[in-house]
Amino acid sequence: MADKKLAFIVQRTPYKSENPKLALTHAISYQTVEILLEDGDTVTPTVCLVGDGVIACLKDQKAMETYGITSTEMHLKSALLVDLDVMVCKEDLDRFGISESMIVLDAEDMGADKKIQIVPFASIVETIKNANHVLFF
Amino acid sequence: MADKKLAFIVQRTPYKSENPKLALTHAISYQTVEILLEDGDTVTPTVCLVGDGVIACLKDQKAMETYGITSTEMHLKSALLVDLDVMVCKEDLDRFGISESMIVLDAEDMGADKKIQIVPFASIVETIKNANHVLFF
Amino acid sequence: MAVLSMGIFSSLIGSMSTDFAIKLASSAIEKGHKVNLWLSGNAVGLVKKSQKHLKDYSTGEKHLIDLMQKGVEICTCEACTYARGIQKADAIEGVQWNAMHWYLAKIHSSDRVLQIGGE
Amino acid sequence: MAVLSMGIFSSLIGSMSTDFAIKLASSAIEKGHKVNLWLSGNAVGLVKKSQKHLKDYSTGEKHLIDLMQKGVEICTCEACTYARGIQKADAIEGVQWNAMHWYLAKIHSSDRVLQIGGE
Amino acid sequence: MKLAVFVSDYRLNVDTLDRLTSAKLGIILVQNGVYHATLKENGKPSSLLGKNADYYVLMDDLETRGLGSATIDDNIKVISYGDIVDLIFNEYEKTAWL
Amino acid sequence: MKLAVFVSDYRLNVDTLDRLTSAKLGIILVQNGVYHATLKENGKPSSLLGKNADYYVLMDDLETRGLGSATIDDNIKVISYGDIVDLIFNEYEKTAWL
Repeated sequence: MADKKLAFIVQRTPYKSENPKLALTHAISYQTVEILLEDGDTVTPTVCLVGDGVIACLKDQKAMETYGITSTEMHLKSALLVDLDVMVCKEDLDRFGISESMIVLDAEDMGADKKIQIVPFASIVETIKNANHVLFF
Repeated sequence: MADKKLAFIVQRTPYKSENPKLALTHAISYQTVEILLEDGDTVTPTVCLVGDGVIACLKDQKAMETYGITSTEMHLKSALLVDLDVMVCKEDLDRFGISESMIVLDAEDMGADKKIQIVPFASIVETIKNANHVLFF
Repeated sequence: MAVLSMGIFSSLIGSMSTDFAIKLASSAIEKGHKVNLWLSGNAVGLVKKSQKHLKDYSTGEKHLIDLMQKGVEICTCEACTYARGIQKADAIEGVQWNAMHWYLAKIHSSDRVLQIGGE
Repeated sequence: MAVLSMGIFSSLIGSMSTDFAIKLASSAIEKGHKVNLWLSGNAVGLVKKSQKHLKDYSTGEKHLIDLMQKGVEICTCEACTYARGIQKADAIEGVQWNAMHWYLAKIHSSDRVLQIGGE
Repeated sequence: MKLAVFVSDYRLNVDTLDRLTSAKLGIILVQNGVYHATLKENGKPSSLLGKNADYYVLMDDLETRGLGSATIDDNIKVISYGDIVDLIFNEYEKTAWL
Repeated sequence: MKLAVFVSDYRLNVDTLDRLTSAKLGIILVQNGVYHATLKENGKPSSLLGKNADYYVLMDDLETRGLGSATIDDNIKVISYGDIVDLIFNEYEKTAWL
C-alpha cells in the first residue's frame, strides 16, 4: 500500500506541440488508474505550469470554435474537476504581465471545488522535491 | 520554356527535426523532375545553410554507424554529386569557430566536381532575391 | 485565378501547422485559386485513412477529402510514407503518391509557394 | 534488477528521441533491468507495422519486436493511435493498447522514470 | 523583393529574419507567433515588432489562444485566412516560414 | 534531491534548469545537446556549462554529428548508453528531460 506522488511540469507554450495538453490528460488519467493497481495503492499527480507553460492558462480559448479541438483551457478545467492540484508560477505570470483576471482560476461552471493555485517558483521546486517521480514536458 | 530558380534555406541544426535533411533530398530531386515538366522547362535549386544550419556540414558524421541512418554529411555530398550549388554562410561558421578543416568541402571521393561554397550572408540574400521561390526549412 | 503550392512537413497533431494549411487551402479555393498540397516528413501520417475524430485531437481525413473534391491536388512523399509503414492500401483514396520531384514540378507552374517548415 | 519506465512522445522520424529511447532500453535490459515503454502523442506512429527500412529514415519496427522479445513491455496510447487512423490490425503484434493510466500504473511500480518530453 | 514572412512560433531559434533585407517586408503572425502581438515580457513588446515592416496577425489564432479580445497595437492589422490569401497573391512575391 | 537532467537540444527554450536547485545535479548531454560540449559561439563555451553540476556527454551522439574526435573539456565525462543506465539507477533519483 503506497501512494506515489508525481510532478507534471509543463514548461512550454500550448498549441505548438501536443505535449502541454498530454501532460494534463496523462495527469487526469490518475482518476482511473486504480483498476491497474493493487488495492490501496494510489497515484497523486500535481500539475505545475512554469516558464512559457503559464500561457496555457489564459482564459476564453476558442480552439473548438476555430479548429474543432478541445482547448488547453478546457483540459485545465478538467484537471480541476478531478481534484488535481494545478500550480501556476507567479513569477512567470508577472513576467508576462498576465493578471488574475486574464486566466482560468477555477472550473466552478463544471462543478469543481479545486482552484488554480498561483504560487512562487519555490513552491514548485518543493513539489518536485517531494515527488517520487518528475515528468518534464 | 522556362527555368525556375529555387532557394532552399536551412536555418536549423540537423538531427533535431527531419527538415534540414528533407531540404537537401528535395533539392536533389531536381535531377529527375524533367519527367514531370514540359520539354525545355527546368528547375534549378540552390541550397543555403545559414544560422545553426551551418552545423550540418561538420564532417565525419557517423550516423550510419551509430543509428543506422544516412548522415546529413552524406546528403550534402549527394547534393554536390548532382551538381547543386551549396552555399554555407561564412559569418555563421566564424561565429561557431568552425574552420574549413572541420567541414565537408567537396565530394571528390564520390566523383563530384562541385564544391561547397563558403560565402558571406550577403550572397545568400542575393540568392534569395534572384530565386523565383524560396523554401525556408 | 492563380496557383499556390504548399509544402507541409509537420505532424497532423501537435503544431497546428496542418490545421493552418488546410484552412488556408480552403480559403484560397473559395477565392477561385488553384492549390497543390505536398506532404512530406511527418506530415505524411495525414494520409492514413480511418482517422477517428476525437475532439481532443486535430483531424485531417475529412478535410483532405473535402479539399480534393474541390479540386486541390494532394500528393504524399512515397519514401517518407513507406518508411512509416503506411501502404497505398492504408491511404485515403485520391491522394497521389510520388517522389519529391512532384513538389518541384508543381512549384514550377505555381505563382506562389508556401513551404511550411519550422520544427 | 530495477525497473525503468520511459514515456516517448516524439515521432519515430525526426528528433532522434525514439532512437535514443530504444538504445537506452536495450542497454538497460542488457544490464538486467526491467523496462516499460509508453508511447503517446506522435510516438504512437511507431506501432504501425510494415515499416520499410530505408536508410535515410530511422526505423522502429524491428527494434520494438526485439525489445519485446527481451521482455520489455510496450504500450501505445489508444486514443492517440486511433486519432491517427492506426487500428489494432495495423499494429505490430505484441504491443499493448491501453489508456493513459497504463503509464501511471507502470510508474507506480518503477524505480526510475524517464519522461522524454521536449518538443 | 517583396517578402511575406510567416512567424509561427513564440520562441524563435533562428535569426535569419533579423539579417534579411527586403524592399517590402510583411510579417504575418500565425499560430503561436500571435503571442508576439499580445505578450509583453517584463513590460516590453516583442523585439520582433521593431522592424520596418507591415504587420498582420491572424484572428483565428488569437481566438484559439484566448486572445480574441486582447489589445492589439494599431500598427498590427488583424486579418482572416482570406486576407492571407490576398496578401500572398497581391502584395508579396515570395514567402518565408519561421 | 539527486536530479539527472537530460539536455537534448542546442537551443533551449526553457529556463527551468537555471532556476532549479538540487542537492546533487547531473547534466547529461544527449542528441543535439552534445553541441553544448563542443561549440563555442563567439569564442565562448555554452552558458549551460557554468553550473554546479556533474557533466556527461553521450559518445554515440557526438559521433553521429561529426564530433567523435572533438576536444571535450576535462570536466565533461564522455559516456556510453550503458553508463547512462548506471547513472540513472545508481547516482540519481529523478530525471528531467529538457
